[in-house]
Amino acid sequence: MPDNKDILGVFGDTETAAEGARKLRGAGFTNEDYDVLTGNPYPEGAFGEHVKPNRLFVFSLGGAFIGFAIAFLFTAATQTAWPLVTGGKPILAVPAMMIIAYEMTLLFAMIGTVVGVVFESRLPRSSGAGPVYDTRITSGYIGLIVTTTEDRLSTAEAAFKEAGAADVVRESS
Amino acid sequence: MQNGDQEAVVIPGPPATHEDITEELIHVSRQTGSRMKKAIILSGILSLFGFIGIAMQMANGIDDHTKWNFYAVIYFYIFSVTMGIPMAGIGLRFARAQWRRPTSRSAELFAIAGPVNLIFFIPILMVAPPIEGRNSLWMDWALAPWFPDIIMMLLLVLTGLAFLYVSLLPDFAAVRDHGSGFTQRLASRLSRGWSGSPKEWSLHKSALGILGAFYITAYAMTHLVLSSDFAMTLVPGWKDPIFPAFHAITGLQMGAALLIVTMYLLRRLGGLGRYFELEQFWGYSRLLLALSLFWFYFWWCAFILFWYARLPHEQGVIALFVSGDFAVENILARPQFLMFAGAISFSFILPFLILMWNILRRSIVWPTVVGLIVLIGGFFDRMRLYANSWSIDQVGGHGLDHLPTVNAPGLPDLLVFIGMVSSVLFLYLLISRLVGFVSVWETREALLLRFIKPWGVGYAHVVVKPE
Amino acid sequence: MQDRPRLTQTQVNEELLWPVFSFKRRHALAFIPPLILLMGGVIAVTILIYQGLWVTGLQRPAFWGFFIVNFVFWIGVSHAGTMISSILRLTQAEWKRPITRAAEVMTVFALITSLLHPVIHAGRPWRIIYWLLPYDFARGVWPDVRSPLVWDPIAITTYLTGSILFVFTALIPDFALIRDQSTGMRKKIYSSLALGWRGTPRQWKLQGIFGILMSALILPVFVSVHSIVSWDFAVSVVPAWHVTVYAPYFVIGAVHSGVSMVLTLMALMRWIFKLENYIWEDHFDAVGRLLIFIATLWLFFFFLDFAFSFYTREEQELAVMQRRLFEWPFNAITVIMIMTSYVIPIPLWLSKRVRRNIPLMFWTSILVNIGMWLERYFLIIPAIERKNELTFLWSNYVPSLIESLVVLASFGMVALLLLLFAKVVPLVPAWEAKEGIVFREDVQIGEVIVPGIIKETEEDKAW
Amino acid sequence: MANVKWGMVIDVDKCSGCQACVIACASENNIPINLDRDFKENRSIAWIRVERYWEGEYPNVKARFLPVLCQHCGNAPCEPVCPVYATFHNDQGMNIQVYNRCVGTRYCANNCPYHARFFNYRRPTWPESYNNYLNPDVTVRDRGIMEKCSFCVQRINAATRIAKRTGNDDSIAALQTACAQACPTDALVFGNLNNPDSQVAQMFDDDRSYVLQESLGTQPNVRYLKQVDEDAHASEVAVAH
Repeated sequence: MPDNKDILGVFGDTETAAEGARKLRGAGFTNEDYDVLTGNPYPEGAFGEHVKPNRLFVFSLGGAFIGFAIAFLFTAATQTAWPLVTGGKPILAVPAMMIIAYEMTLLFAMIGTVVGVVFESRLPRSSGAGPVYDTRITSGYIGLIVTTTEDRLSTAEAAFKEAGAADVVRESS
Repeated sequence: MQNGDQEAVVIPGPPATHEDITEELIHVSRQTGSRMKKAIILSGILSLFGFIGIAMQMANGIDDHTKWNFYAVIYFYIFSVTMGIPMAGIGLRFARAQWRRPTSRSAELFAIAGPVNLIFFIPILMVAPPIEGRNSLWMDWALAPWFPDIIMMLLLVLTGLAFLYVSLLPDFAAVRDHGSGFTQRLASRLSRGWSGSPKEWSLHKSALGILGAFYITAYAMTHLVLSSDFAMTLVPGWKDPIFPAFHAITGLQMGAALLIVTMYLLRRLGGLGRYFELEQFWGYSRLLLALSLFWFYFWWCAFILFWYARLPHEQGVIALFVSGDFAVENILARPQFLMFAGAISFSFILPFLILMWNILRRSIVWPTVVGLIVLIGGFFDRMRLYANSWSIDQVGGHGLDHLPTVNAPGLPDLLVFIGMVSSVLFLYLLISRLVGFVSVWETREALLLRFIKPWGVGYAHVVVKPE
Repeated sequence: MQDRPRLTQTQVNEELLWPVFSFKRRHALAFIPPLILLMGGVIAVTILIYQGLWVTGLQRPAFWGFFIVNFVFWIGVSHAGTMISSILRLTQAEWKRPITRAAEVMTVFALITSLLHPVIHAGRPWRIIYWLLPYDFARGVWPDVRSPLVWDPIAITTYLTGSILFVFTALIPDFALIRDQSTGMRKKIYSSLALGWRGTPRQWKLQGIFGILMSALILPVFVSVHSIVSWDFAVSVVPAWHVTVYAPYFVIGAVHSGVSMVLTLMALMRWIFKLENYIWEDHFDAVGRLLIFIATLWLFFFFLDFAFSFYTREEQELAVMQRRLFEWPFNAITVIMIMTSYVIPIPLWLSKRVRRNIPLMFWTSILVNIGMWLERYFLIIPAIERKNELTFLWSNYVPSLIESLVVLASFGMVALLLLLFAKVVPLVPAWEAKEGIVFREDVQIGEVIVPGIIKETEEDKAW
Repeated sequence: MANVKWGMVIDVDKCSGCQACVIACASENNIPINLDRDFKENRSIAWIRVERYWEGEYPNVKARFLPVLCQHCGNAPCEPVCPVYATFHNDQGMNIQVYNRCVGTRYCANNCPYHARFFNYRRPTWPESYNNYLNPDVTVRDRGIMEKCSFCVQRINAATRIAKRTGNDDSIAALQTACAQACPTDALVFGNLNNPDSQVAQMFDDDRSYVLQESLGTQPNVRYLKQVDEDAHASEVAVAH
């Protein structure tokens, strides 16, 4: 919805952040509504957040198939384009083609993986780190960010305050 | 691949308390039920078939080694598998993988099959063609190859047994304290007054390390010596340094496969389901995938060179082990090619296509299926290498001028096969009556090293890594 | 085990980011030696390209020399990064954290350096592009994919691309960190590099999966690259080159030299950037243990190669062996190689006290790399000096000053690139260090406190 | 022209080691003059060379001569390793070297078991007065590329053109390479192997004929006739396998 706003609660340590998450759910937010910002990985579900499944492997597999196809066609084409006999080998030297196909398969699989990671993590974002952000997050603070309608922002803020948030940032409207 | 990753992974882990371990591993799993009795007796009887088989072979005469080609196949198959399994336990212990703890015992126990390999090795020595006129590693040394081969075999078998004994010591003590009857008396004699003092434990640890390292070295060197002497020197112009490495790695692969199958059987019939859990199967299936890839890699390293350089004698080797002829037409009619096709599809293609999917790897059935496939493929591979090379009558020379006709296996070969398999099984079951299939002390140690603690709103698994 | 320091996250930021924000004296001084070496190399290459290959010691039959040896050596070193980060990621070894990035970056720079060698070694470097890229569309003559020299660029490009992507993607969180810590122009640059990273659980999870998945993908490349490099020699009909074991032998040798190079790098980082809180004795201990295994495996393959050259006892093989074992300078080279790459370091590393003694580990790791460089020389050169049976043309290769300068410069180049890189981002991944702090879970067993780790589970599902 | 397969037979028994073939080849193919510097550095270029082996103990020492040139192998080890198709096998059984494509990786030279390939380490130079003696039909090879015996391909092309024009194959039948032409003892015989009544075709399968390093299976189009004196096997052991 266009009129949705973000509100960010910044917490000093894990416990208060977890507490904040509980308070949010107590205030009627589902774990779809809020997201967590941290400076380093935490065990999954440490803040009861919900992580949607990703389809990273699709990118890798797709890349692999594309790479194999390209390599196979390219090598076949280049050898038949001007059939020169070298060392009494067949014009279509399959073992040699296999080696190149192998490399290309892996190359495109890797590229596909990186594309997948960037795409699935919703990067790159034109708006930088987002409308509301706090640089202390990369120095160990934990942010809980709620995206909701204007009227419920205050509820969330109350929940944050109650849980002992170090700071609360509202998206400027 | 990471579909449905919402549910938390089950970390099976060992049973909750030390009492459970005592109860299950020392009392329940060591009881000899009627089914177990039957199995032991039957395998004991069947193991006699092996000697009948050897006797029948002897009747055929030992002067012509081409008649013994399938005996060689069977011997090297069983040898590779049984001597390869303990490597799995040892290697993972070196890698400090926590999940291997419940499984390492059932792997190491296969070292007990060493004597079988020794006995059935004797006929090989007798029929092995002499080294004169052969190009070999041994510079026309009078005692070669028999002397070095038997030395290597003895070294490997004895190291395996020593390793097994040392790793069993604490469990002998456990049986001594909790067991009863004959096994208890035997165990208390074998435990050599083990008391479990820190000094003893550190000694125990270092001893396991040293013996394990010895075993790995002996394993590699034995494969180097045996494979090069008994398959390679027979084939004129076959000068392929990678062959011993290939031999060793495939032995390892078959070992891992058999271990998975064993785990499955113990889970099903032995009632040890809570020790052989998803995590163990998953870990070993990962290992099996890697080793299957290695099968192809090591084969390819030789093939690409032979194919590229087109040296006549190497073309002969390709013909003998891959294509089955110097020409390409009606390739399916040739035993050599069929053996190769079976080997590569069962040892590499099928395992790879199945195990590349994590969903299949993270199961109990699929790794077992692949394990069986690999065991079949391994037999095809040994056939490809030994049945063909042992059929070559003319020894020496610079290249292979004509392909030998492969002698078909007969009744004696079948008997030998049954005999070897069942004698290995017999010994395995017998010693399992004494110490069980799962290591008590390793499982107890695991209790200290992994547990679950609450974290945030959820919980997390803690794994302790000493040093 | 020594008690591991407990750090706060702000402390981590300060201790890891100072090379980026400030320019301390020791960091500046470190630039000087590599710069000098590189200058020498630049001059040498200029002379080489202007004058032609006669300034080298190459002749007939030894058409390949120092350049190719050095090329193989650096390709070998480049295997460290993947080895360390991939193998350790897949086995989820906890101690990998602080050394992965340095190793991966060394991979990238070693590859770039090694790629220069075939170019300057070619007769007409200005036309080498024809070899790397398809050319001459008009007549439709394309590079011959049957040639190992075409497999080479393809494999190495794959490996290089993969490693760069690997490093960059793992860098994004640290770019974000620097973005938040900095201001002005630097902030602009780094926020564009960070691609708007926020650190949501989903992003972190993908980072984790990426590490595993990418490792699983790049390991096969890692094996294939050096195998293909070895096939540059092995597919030929030169007797002592045409050895089937070359591929795994080269790979394991590469890992041996590469991981030793990582040891050297760890010691230097610890010294230059004051990383005592991140690179512990434990790490040297662990890498040392890993190296004992690798080195022994290398020795096994060395033995295979060596023993089987006597296998059929053909004249050429024996002639090469004669050259390697009994003729100056190769008799010396062989002895030094065996001593430095195995006989001296490995027994030392067997003792835990040595493995935890950092200066000793530094020097022994350098010894190993001397040995492994000589090993490449030992493998490649004698075979062509004693090529086939036309003894009329056997002769010995003596490298020239120009070639030696280029070899030295290659070391300078890698060092220089690493130092420059350290000026841009922290060599120790800050987010992984913090992860280590958060996930650390020391456990009291009786009276001893044993370091434990909270087991990540979602990574396992990735592959 | 499809039925042409060029080949050469070298009768070691007739060779006197006079080096005439070397000189003829050098002047026909614009091979730069080898200074003593080039010999000291092992960088001399000679598309055909006469190898000399001593045999026996003093005083009864025998000199054995072996002219070696590019063997134009059927399974040429040098061809497949070239990344840019600079050397390949044509339909007349010849091993072709394309100077324009060559980038100078020198792998072909490493992989040639006959040491028959040469690398231009320096830009070739001639004294001013020699410029008019250079053969206009043959390119002068710049530094940084490989070169080797071409079976005097320029003569073959000329003969082919004449044959096309006149319509009869006399010119091809009469074709000689520079070395064969210059050999005073007719030790070198060049010709079309597919033409059964050509001298080379008859000598090719002579019972004295052997191939250098046969164990490599390179199937050369150059064969040698072994010496007929009593200790011929000695020279054979020295050079052939």
